[in-house]
Amino acid sequence: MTTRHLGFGLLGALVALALIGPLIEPLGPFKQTLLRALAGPDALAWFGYDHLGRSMFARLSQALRLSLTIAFAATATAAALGIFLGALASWRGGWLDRGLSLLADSVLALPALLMVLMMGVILPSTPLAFWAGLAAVQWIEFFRLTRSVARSQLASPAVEAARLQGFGPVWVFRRILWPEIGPMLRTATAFGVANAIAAIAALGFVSVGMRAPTPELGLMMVELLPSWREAPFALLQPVAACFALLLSLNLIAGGRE
Amino acid sequence: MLSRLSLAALIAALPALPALADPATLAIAAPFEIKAADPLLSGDIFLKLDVMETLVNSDATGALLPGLADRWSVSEDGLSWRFHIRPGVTFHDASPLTAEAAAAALTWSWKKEGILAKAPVAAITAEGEEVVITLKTAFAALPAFLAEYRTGILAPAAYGADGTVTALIGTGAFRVTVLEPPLRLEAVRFDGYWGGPAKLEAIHYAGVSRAETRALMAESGDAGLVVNLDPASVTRLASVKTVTVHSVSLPRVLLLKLNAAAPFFDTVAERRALSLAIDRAGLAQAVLRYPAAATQMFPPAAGAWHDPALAPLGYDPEAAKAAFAAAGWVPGPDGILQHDGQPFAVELLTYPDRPELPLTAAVLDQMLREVGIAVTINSTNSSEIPAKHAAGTLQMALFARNFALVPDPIGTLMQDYAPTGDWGAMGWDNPAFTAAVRKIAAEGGTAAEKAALSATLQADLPVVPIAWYQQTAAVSNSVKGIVIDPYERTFGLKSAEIVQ
Amino acid sequence: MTFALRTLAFRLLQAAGVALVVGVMSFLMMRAMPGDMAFRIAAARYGYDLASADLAEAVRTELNLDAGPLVLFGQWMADLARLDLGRSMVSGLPVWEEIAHQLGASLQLAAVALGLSLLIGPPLGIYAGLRAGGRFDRALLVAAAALRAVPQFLLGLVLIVVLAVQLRLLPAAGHGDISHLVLPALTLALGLAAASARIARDAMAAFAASPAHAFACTKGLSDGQVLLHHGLRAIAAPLLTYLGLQFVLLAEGVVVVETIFGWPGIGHALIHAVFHRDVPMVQGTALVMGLSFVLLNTLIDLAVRRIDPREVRA
Amino acid sequence: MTLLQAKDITVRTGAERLLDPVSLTLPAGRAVTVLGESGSGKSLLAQAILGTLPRGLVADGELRVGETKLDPARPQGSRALWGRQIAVLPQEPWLALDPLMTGHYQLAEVFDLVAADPRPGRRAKADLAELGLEGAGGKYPWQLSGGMAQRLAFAAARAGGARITVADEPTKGLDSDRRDDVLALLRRGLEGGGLLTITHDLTLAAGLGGEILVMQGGTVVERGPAERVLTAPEHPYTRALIAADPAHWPRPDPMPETAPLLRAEGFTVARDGRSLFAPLDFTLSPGQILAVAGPSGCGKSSLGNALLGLLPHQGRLWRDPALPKLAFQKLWQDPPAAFPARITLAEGLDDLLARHRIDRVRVAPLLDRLKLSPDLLARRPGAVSGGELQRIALLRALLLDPAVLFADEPTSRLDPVTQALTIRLMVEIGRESGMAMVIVSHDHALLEAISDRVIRLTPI
Repeated sequence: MTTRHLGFGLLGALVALALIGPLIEPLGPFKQTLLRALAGPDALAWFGYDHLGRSMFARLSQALRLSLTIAFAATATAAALGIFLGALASWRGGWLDRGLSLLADSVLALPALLMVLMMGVILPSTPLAFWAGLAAVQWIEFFRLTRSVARSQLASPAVEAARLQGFGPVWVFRRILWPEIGPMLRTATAFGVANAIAAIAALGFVSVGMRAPTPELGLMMVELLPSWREAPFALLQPVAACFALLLSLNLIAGGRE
Repeated sequence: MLSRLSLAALIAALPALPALADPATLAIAAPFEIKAADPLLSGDIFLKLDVMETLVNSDATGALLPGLADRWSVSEDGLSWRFHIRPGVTFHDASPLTAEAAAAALTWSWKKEGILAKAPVAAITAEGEEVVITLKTAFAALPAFLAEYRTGILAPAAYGADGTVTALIGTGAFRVTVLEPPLRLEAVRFDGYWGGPAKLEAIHYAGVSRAETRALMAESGDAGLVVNLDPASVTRLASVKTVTVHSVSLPRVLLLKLNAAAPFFDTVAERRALSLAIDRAGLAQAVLRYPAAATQMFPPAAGAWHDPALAPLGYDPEAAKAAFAAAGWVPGPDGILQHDGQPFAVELLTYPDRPELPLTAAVLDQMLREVGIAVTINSTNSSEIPAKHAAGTLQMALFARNFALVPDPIGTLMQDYAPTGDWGAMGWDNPAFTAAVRKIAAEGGTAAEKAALSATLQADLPVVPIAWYQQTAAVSNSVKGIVIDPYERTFGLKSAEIVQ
Repeated sequence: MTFALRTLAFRLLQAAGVALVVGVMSFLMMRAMPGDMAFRIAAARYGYDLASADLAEAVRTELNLDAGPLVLFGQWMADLARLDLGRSMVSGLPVWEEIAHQLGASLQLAAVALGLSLLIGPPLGIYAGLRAGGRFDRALLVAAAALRAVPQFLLGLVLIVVLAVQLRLLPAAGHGDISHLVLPALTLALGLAAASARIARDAMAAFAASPAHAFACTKGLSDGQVLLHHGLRAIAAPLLTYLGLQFVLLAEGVVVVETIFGWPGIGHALIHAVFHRDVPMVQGTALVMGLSFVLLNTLIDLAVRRIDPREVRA
Repeated sequence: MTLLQAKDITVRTGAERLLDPVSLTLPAGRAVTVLGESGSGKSLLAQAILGTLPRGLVADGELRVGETKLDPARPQGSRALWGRQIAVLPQEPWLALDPLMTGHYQLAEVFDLVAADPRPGRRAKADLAELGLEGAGGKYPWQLSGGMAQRLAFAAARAGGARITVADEPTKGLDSDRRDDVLALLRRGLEGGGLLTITHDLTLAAGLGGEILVMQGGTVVERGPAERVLTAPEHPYTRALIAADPAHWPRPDPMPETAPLLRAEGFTVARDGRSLFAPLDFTLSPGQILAVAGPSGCGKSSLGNALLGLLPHQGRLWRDPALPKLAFQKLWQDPPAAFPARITLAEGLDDLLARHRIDRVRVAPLLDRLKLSPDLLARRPGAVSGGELQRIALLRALLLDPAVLFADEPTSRLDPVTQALTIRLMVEIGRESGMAMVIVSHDHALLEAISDRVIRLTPI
């Protein structure tokens, strides 16, 4: 599927920028030279300067690194939690199944933003709050996905055959459930990471996310927004980075056969 | 079935012709959010929109003028003030403004921790056409306190049984028709206004939190008056032909509050060294975009409190480093100053409600690092500053202090520097200064006495002034008579009009 | 009627679940109070100029904040039982009143956005679904992914600059008559349309490949008649179910759009409530948003049941 | 009067030809039936004539329906005839009817839109009554039985007034005792009209009479009047096809009654409190074949599952204590579903061998015995035919030396010849290894042909 390869390619490039950028970049994300505020690219700052004369290239690569780490961490935790509980619920069934799905539906009813905001109040550091808040919201998608697949598989003759042939639940999970859930996981993970990044940026935009001077995509957009006429090039960078990140993930997710 | 559903949605969403802004309505956009119809919470907006008025007014220089009280006098011992109520004034619900109504409104504000709670008030009564306020001790600044928005006068019908304000019934030039907190207020001309009916037929107030959106509303003509523009929009709107940008300096100062009890700032030399490390001109240009570097605590707008003869605060990082070295702060391996093992690392508190504060903090962080001070910025809720002041754990805080709460800065000085205050000095003790402030508050003071106080602040530097604020507003060229008041009390809506 | 009763019973349980989750989260919020709550509320009430220790003290006594979080939590649960959400600590007004005004504005915005998105998304999705695998279909996939990737506030800004400032067609921001509604609703609708286009496309492609479609054609119906009588009905159920879930995402998009367009919505109120630690307001807003989600999905369950009465769907 | 004339119809995909030239004419009042197994090209012929070939396949030849001349290479042309001159009865009608619409509406719709009848509702009600479907009007397709759905689809297909009917595998997935209803239905289509039937069901072909074409590998191997072709087949494939009909199977010699493996007294199975069938008494001894028959949904599968211990039962069930748990195995109706879909057959088998430490050397001879080539194991279940997969399932069971094998409609989805081969292998191996078998099926002829005893379940 060409769109999926396009997506992976784009994501690869951004991850590379996030990993290698900060290492090879001379100035660092915090060094200010007020005289160079909103200036164009030069030898030291390859993407130009922001409104406080800080190197855009450094801040952009750090911001990508931050957003990607939190988003992937949150989605990975959510996936692990969701899949485990989903499989457990469908395997055990009965009150455990009903209890867990009730919990899932209750949390689903609450906007993800609220969960992250509340976690922001409960947990001291913001990245931790984002990780917990986003994981607490996203595990539901994985839970429902796994549970629906598991329920249809567990009722299938293949599982009945396994039981008759003396195989245990681990074999059933490894040989029947997991290969079935695997491909769907890619789509759900890609969408999960995309939603996480969008949420971090949105909260940064309404200035309840990361705090200055941490480089974060949403916060950078907010800080550069006022000077969008003077230096449109500066504002476009975080926007383009966020757009490219979300586009690559959507293409990866959307590229189903 | 589905197609019928979406068709209905289309009809509902058909944009009616954009309501042509009927000629005599002025749309105002500002960042302030109306919390409730309660003068204590949002009185400043009601005052600015000429919906509500106070007993005493003030002009652009801070001099007091008669408001709802046309004259007032004080007894010999200064303990009993008599405010004569202007005759013929009616509230918006046509009930007359009597001394009893005014006294009731002031008592309500006094009991609800309004500004009168800061004055030594003993009792507020009404005698005939006068409101009599008896004090425990003499207090010359009382009239200035009655000009503050929290002492706004509402009709008796406005106050509910349980003490909450249920309706906004003032005496101003405009009567409120729609009040939808937090972002919308609409008022129409009150023909029975004692100062003669206004020229504008109606005003629409819209609370818009984002500065960029407000700037766009000015540019697209959606708002005739846009208040509080961010620096970048000021430069851009200057080039827009249909709009003129006004800016006036305010008695509001960008301050760096220090904990004088902390080992970093306990000597004057250390505080002076810190002040020398700050390039105020560079900072003002980069962040505030107008020449606002503070040479001393009080801006020219503060009248007698501003002493042109005072030596301005300088910028000399080398001298700052030398001064710190003299005070025993030796640079460690990582360039951070140390004094018998303790690094010069401080937490700088600030809040994001005013967009320029986090930016300034980021700039200060770098400037102080040049002289070896490690700063960690904590941009959190504004209440953290008074909370940490009370707990004694505050080290450094950056905020904008408004000296125009009461037309005469003495009100704020008394709260902040006699001897300390949540938003003023901390761990600083100067009995002479405190006594002088109290004397001026009680009996008023001469220009020389005020200048002396300014000189002490300049010398002792309990807090380090950084910049003087300017109030910016964009007014559409088709609107005449708008006033930009340095004391942020009015927009001049009473006299404004729209000319095509 | 058993299905309807079962749905209602399940949704009531879910509503109770929502109330419990909100309660627990708020309890945790109150207990883990970085920075003193009284100071935060004083700052929220009187603004940063006037917030001071004694004002905070007055607030603490007025709202008896010294009572432990457990007591406050118990109080809130008792009030909730009587459907009384208490008063906002900041404005002193009853929470119901504040929410009614703000939720009303948000629901109005969400409804128009949903309506607009139904006009944009599904028609494109149907056209692509009938030509699955064709050029238009692949183009729609990339366009939808791109539209979903654009941050909503940028979309809002571009719309303001083009429609309000340049063309002066619509008011840039603010809240008043219906013309203020168009730009924010359009911003939200584009994001939603990208998602509903994909759902409609997948459902239509599945229907076009199904034996029911083949038989409808061989019965003698023209393509148009097949689409009208069978196609739309086939995609209605998945689309409606998806839109139910979209409500939650809508609530988030509304927050960003509200700040850009100065729209007094529930998202805007929610952020202030959390920022100012106005816990009753947070609890009330969260509860109302959660319950409106449950209510909407109950209605959708019943509507989908009317369209597709099969008990267990894939 | 010939209603339809087709000359030298061929179907190609790119260069490869899938269907050799076939010519046939549809006279009024006389059936034409195309007989053959799946993959024989019989469906391709029908689709070429109707113009419903899937994308990528191109038809050719000459076609005339009534007076209008059609070109099979351009299928759009024949669309105008659908419903109006040619009625198409789809495979598995319970899937072809729109699941979201009541039966009445789907029928009335054709009267209204195709036949432009002034009172479509009334005509539809009358049609339904005529077919004995009075109650079915208000129901949804998934609430109807297979037979009722068949009749509804038939009515809907012909509502447009078409005189030619094309029926594609009309008996597929139906209980064998519903076959006479299908026969009556198709004969109704013959009154004054033409009928082209595609099927692999010999009894149906015999009942319809008229001309029969037998197809194999994309060519017509034999054609002629039904009586001659079915009684004196000339082509070897036709003979094999007829021999595959269970009615013609030789009866296996009966098994002696030895010590029973299991004994059931007053045995029944209950589902949510209600017992499914009247209590039974029976015994099962090694090598014996016990058949279970009855209408669909009366609990045949549940009985088998209860014997294996997969479901709780009521009444007494004695199992020989010497038998290990693994001695009870099962074959399923849909072979691909009984295997882990995403791993190869070899991997599944290796897991089994490892799990029970079975010597690998036993696999090869079993493969040979079941006529399976070893390289099949390298593929995934999805890539192997139904017949071969069921025999691999049998191999998988045999490796565990089962004493009792429950076969739940093992061959209902297979073609006749493959079904005959699979059943014969199961019976022989059962006799040789002394493995007892319980077999469930709709096909009475099949059960009669192979079982020592038949239990008929009477639903309560």
